[in-house]
Amino acid sequence: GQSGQSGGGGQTRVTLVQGLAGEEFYETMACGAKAKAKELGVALDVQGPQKFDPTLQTPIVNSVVASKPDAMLIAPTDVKAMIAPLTQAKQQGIKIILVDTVVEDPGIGLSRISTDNVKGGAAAAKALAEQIGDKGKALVISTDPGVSTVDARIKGFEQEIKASHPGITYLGVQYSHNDVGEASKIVNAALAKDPDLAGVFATNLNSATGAGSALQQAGKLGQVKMVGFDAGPAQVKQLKDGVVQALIAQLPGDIGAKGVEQAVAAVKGQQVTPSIPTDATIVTAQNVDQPEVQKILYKAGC
Amino acid sequence: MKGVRLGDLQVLWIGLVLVALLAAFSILAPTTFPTSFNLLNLVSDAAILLLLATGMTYVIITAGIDLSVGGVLVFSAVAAAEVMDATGSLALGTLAALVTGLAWGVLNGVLIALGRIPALIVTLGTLGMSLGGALLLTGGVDLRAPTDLNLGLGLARWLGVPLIAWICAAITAALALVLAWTRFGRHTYAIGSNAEAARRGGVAVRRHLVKVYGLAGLLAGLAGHLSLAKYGITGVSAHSTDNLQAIAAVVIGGTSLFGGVGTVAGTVIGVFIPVVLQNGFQILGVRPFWQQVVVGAVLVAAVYVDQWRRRARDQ
Amino acid sequence: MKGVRLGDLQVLWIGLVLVALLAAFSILAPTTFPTSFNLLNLVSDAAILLLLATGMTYVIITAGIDLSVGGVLVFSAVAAAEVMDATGSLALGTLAALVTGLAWGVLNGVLIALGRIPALIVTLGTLGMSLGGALLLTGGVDLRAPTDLNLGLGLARWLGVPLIAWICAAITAALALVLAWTRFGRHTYAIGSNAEAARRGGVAVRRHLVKVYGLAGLLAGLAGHLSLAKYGITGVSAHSTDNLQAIAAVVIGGTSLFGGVGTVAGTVIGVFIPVVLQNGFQILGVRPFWQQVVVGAVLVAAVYVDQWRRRARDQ
Amino acid sequence: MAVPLIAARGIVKSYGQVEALRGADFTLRPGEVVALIGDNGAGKSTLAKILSGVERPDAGTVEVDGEPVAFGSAEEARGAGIETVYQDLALCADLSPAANFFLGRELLRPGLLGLLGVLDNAAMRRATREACERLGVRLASQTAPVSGLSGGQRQGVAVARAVTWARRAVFMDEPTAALGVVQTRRVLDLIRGVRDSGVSVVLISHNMQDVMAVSDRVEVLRLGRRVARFETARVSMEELVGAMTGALETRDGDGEPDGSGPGGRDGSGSGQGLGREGGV
Amino acid sequence: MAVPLIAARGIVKSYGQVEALRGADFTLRPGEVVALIGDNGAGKSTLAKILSGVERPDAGTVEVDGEPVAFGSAEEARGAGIETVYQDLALCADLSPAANFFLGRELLRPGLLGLLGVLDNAAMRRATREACERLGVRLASQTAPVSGLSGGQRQGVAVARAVTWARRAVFMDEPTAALGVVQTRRVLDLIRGVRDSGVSVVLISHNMQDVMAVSDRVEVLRLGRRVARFETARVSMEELVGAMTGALETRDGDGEPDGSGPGGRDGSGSGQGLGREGGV
Ligand SMILES: Nc1ncnc2c1ncn2[C@@H]1O[C@H](COP(=O)(O)OP(=O)(O)OP(=O)(O)O)[C@@H](O)[C@H]1O
Ligand SMILES: Nc1ncnc2c1ncn2[C@@H]1O[C@H](COP(=O)(O)OP(=O)(O)OP(=O)(O)O)[C@@H](O)[C@H]1O
Ligand SMILES: O[C@@H]1[C@H](O)[C@H](O)OC[C@H]1O
Ligand SMILES: [Mg+2]
Ligand SMILES: [Mg+2]
Repeated sequence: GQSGQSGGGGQTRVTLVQGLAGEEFYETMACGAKAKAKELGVALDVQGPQKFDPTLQTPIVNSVVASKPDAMLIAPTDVKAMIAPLTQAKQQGIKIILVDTVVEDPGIGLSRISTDNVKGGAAAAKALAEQIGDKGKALVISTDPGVSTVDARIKGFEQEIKASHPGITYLGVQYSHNDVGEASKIVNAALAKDPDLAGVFATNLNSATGAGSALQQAGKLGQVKMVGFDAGPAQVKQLKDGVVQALIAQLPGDIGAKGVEQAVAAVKGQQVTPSIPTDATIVTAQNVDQPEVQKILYKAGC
Repeated sequence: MKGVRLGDLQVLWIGLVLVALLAAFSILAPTTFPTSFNLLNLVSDAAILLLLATGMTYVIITAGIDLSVGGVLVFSAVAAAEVMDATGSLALGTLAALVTGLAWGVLNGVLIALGRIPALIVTLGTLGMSLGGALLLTGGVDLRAPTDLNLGLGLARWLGVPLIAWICAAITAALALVLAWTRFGRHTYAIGSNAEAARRGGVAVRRHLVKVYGLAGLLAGLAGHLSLAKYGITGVSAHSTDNLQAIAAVVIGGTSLFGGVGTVAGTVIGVFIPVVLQNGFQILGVRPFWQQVVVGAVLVAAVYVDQWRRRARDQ
Repeated sequence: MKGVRLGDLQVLWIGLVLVALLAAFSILAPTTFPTSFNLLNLVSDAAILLLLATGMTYVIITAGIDLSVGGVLVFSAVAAAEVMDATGSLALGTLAALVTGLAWGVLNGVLIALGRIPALIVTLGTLGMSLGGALLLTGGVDLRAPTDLNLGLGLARWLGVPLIAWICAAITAALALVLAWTRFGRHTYAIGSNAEAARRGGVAVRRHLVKVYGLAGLLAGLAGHLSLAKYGITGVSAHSTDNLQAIAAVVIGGTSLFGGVGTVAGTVIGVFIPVVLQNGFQILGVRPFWQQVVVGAVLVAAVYVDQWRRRARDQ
Repeated sequence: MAVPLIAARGIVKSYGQVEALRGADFTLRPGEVVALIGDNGAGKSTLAKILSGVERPDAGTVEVDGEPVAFGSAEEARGAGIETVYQDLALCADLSPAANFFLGRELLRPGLLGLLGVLDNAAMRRATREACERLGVRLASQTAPVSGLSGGQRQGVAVARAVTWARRAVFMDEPTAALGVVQTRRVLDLIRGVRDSGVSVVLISHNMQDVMAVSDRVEVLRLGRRVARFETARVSMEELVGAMTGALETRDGDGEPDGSGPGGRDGSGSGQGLGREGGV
Repeated sequence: MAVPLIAARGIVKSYGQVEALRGADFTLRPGEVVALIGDNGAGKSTLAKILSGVERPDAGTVEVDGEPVAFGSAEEARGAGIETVYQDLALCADLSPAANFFLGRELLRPGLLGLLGVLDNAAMRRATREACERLGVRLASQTAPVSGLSGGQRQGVAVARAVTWARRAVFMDEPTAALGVVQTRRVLDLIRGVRDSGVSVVLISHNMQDVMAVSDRVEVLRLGRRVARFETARVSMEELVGAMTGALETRDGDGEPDGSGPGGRDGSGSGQGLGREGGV
């Protein structure tokens, strides 16, 4: 807890608004941000909606703006719908740093920090194609359209499949609203509809967790291959259990830490970097136990 | 009229609880909570829920319940978005939202009043149907509002207050008066108090119920349109707990789930108590999970104070 | 006893609806729906909800409501997971789940019976508190069950039927008998029928309410433990609609939200109707969004048939 | 002789296993007070509910002014000028006495407000207080809900309401059961007054003094059937009691099987009952 | 003279603005039948509810056997052997007559099943039927809920219940209001029988014949106060009615402000009322 009063003097106050409270990606991001904030002597608050939804994130942004922090790190849940509340925040003089996702208005976000998601999507397509022998039906499970990161992953995935893997029948995208249960339901239904489903690409953490547990419950292990974005604890377990064949791990902790750095720079009137790409690593059953890979797996808390 | 008379006192006590909360947050965060910026945001966040809760007040006073409001809201928003997309006319979009909302409400009312199916089941069914229908229409993904709606009505202000808040406030005030002072309101209370007595007294109970559920649907339809304007997105997944939120607001405001008593004024306060709590704790920087815990506890405490004061008065 | 006598008839009609649904799906998907594999899956999916709905039946018969069950379930699962993690003892984990469930239930009961706060508000508050509390304990992420629980109780079968289903069935059956044949059950009906008359008649109404909500909490705690065993994770975000599902099952089964009437047997059928619908439509390959629509519509229709038959009999 | 205002024949009504009415007849002529009497559970209230449109009979015919009617609702019966004081009073406990008094016939404000449906609460309160006071019933508060009234006060409201609105007939199902001595006298006076103004009255009562004092005729129900009719002037209290209990019908006897209700007996005995009619 | 079984002094009870009791006194001696009479709204039911533990007085003292008590609940009063027939009957409409009859005192099966709390429904049904039949009340079905009973049948169940369980005293708030002629007679007989077995009875009734026929003493409430006491043998019906309405109290007069209830008057008049006591 942290008092909401703008102390007038001294300490810089930063708030991180997650896309979804409690998701390991965002929790790891918060951990990285907290560590960096401590290091820099910055006060950091973390807020986030119960669902991945702009209509729930908007009131949170509004109350954060009311509490007048010096800077706000935010992972917007929609490229369009979050423009209005963020514009308001900008007008109040709050420095805005976009972490992970972005909005369409290029005027918002002094700095944008995220994985190269198009490339990540293409990498996922290659990995999946390899697993299913370049043929069969492939499905994508995502969160919602209008989320910049996952949209980019889908774009990269589709481009790669169309360009280099003609044997694969692309079944299109299904949207889970970033809800584990929804994702699991979607895969269940997909299995009922296409019993010969060969591969699944899940574009983010909750989608992958849900899709994996559906495959596990249906007893389709090995028969349906899966590649997932992100490397949360549940996903790593699924990887080890053979439910999932490959994970694309981002560096959420780094994103958070860099976000705080940029925010502090912006508040102090120093130079900020408009765009910072972060790395992604492909995690498989073979490399998962290596120490450098272990280090980047997401954490439930810090 | 007990509704009016007792209602006023109820509103008094629970209103004091709200005032106490506002005072507490203002003291804890004097430079950030009681700012016009924050309070206006708070009002405009609550405005749309207020419409749903006002309709729900009527429904619950008849001893009914409407679980479908969130689904109807989404369906109407989708209908409006699609109509505006197809015709380019904002007016036709508004009309589409209102008409579809009304239609779902009337369907509820007809099934409940003529089919004599428990309201809980009917509206649970139409919740699934309207949400599923909205998802079918959109393929499961949110539609976006036309820019001139989102940046027009969505941002418009009058005397510094969002137009959406004015609209919701005006409608709520009108419906508060209708409930307290008109024949329509009187029959609403009578049906909830003793539907059989109302029937024997010559009140057209079934027709009235269709109207009440129709009203709730109409308000949900309007709420869908306003939400589309405000958030720019149809929000297909964000409204699954709207029904509980609206019901809770109504009950916090002193309306009995068993019907026959209640006021819109109470509901207004019942809408604001959780909204203020949420906003206050966010401003104080309480972590999200703690917020859930604290909001739950304070809610119970607030209603307890209300009940306790009321009991003290009665005895 | 109307509860029993009328109940039997109620159960008869709505039971016929269930049978009709089973028959219809068996005809439409003869090789996939009526297989023991599918039906066992169906039963074991429904088993845990059955516990919640049975507790809810008692609560609703007293004219109360319990929105907190999903939160209590999650909280108990988390408590069990943490205790098993810390002590390595499955038995202590089970105990932790039961004790925390009971504690939440008793808290509900005390606030409702002694604080005289509306049950809806109290349990909405404890829903937030228990869910928030569970998220706090876990940092918002699911905990995993120890492997020997997940692979032991989670997979165990007896006579080919999952042990979890046996446990839930046995408890449900016992509670059905308690409700129909014992003093405890009689007082439950009496309180819901006319709490004031029960009080004047010497029934210890408040104490009984604490017991009833305590029972509902205890069952939710057990459900949390079983769900942890079955799914291997605490499911912190998967139980937000458990309350509505349980309430719907109770009402479909012929229990009135206004209290005084209802049976556990009805609730059992009320649990299975939506589960069968969902499963059947999935097997038939109905698209997910259509499923929502169709389940909603069939639900209303099923209850309509039930009401209509019952009315025909009465008049 | 005039066409009966209401003539019911062969009315049958069952609730599940229980046969409340087993072919009951009933006649009400314009401008008369008929007492409908019978033992507890004889079916009086059920008959009253059917004739006032609240329940539908399973069989039988109802004629009003010689025309067959099938009241689908209480509204229709009220449209025909028939009002009822129900035994369970049928009041909305959460509403004020005035709201109950004017339920379904609310007074609206004059002018524009009235067109908008705005109630004239002051006028309704005034009228209600006056009507209750005419019965000697005083209400401590005009705005408190009916749930706070004493048993007699509630009954007063219900009686005053029915009497005020009736144009052709009033059914009164034990209207004085909860009333005080003075209030009961006033209601009896009121019944005579109503009759004199041309409105027929059906009085259901267990109080034989009242029945004798105020009625022109008596019809007796037993076990769901009309078993006797009398002119009040020519009958004694003992005869009435005998007809109700069946003690007078020697051929019918009262050796019914123990504990059986109306549904527990077969169809015998009705003919004899009618044979005892008091020459109406 | 024996210590009174129940002695209440200066009982005050208000509901919001309405003062239902304004310093009421009441005495019940062992083995007597006292009629508690008064106009509608006089406060009789409120007094009965306070003395049977259902409501708590705002002020005043209650003594049982000379010891001050403060019944916190109906259970405590029942523990002291006091049973009540409430004017609103206080039955659970969804339960069967037998379930209501034994509410709070259910019979359990013998043996293990009983230890598990299993009800002996057959025995309860039997006992209920017998108790009701003793009053002449026949129930068409023993399993149908009370909501399907006629007004008189319901009242029969409530009266039978109270009489069966009372050990020291029974309050009966208008116990025969809905009963038929025969049933009413039986209840009056029962009241005498109960009294003869040593249980005191408080009869609240508007029927002066019944009051005269069965009571030993009469206490009169008016506007929330006891205004007179009489030995039944030495009083006439006119006097009773006069005491209830205030017509007899010339100094008090009946020129009360129009329409005012119990709450509408000030504290005068009680002294005169007690001055008129019938030499008890
Ligand atoms: N809604 C109902 N459901 C079931 N049974 C009913 C219902 N209404 C009436 N009955 C039964 O029908 C019979 C006649 O009832 P009714 O109320 O007409 O009697 P009544 O002559 O008015 O008696 P009372 O003098 O006691 O008021 C009774 O045996 C009663 O149990
Ligand atoms: N729960 C309550 N709330 C408000 N007022 C009440 C309540 N109970 C009783 N009163 C008021 O108290 C007064 C006395 O009521 P009470 O029922 O004791 O009268 P009573 O003597 O039993 O009359 P009756 O002969 O009509 O039954 C009445 O004016 C009544 O309106
Ligand atoms: O990169 C993010 C991450 O994958 C999370 O799980 O979901 C939303 C994405 O933007
Ligand atoms: Mg009757
Ligand atoms: Mg009384």
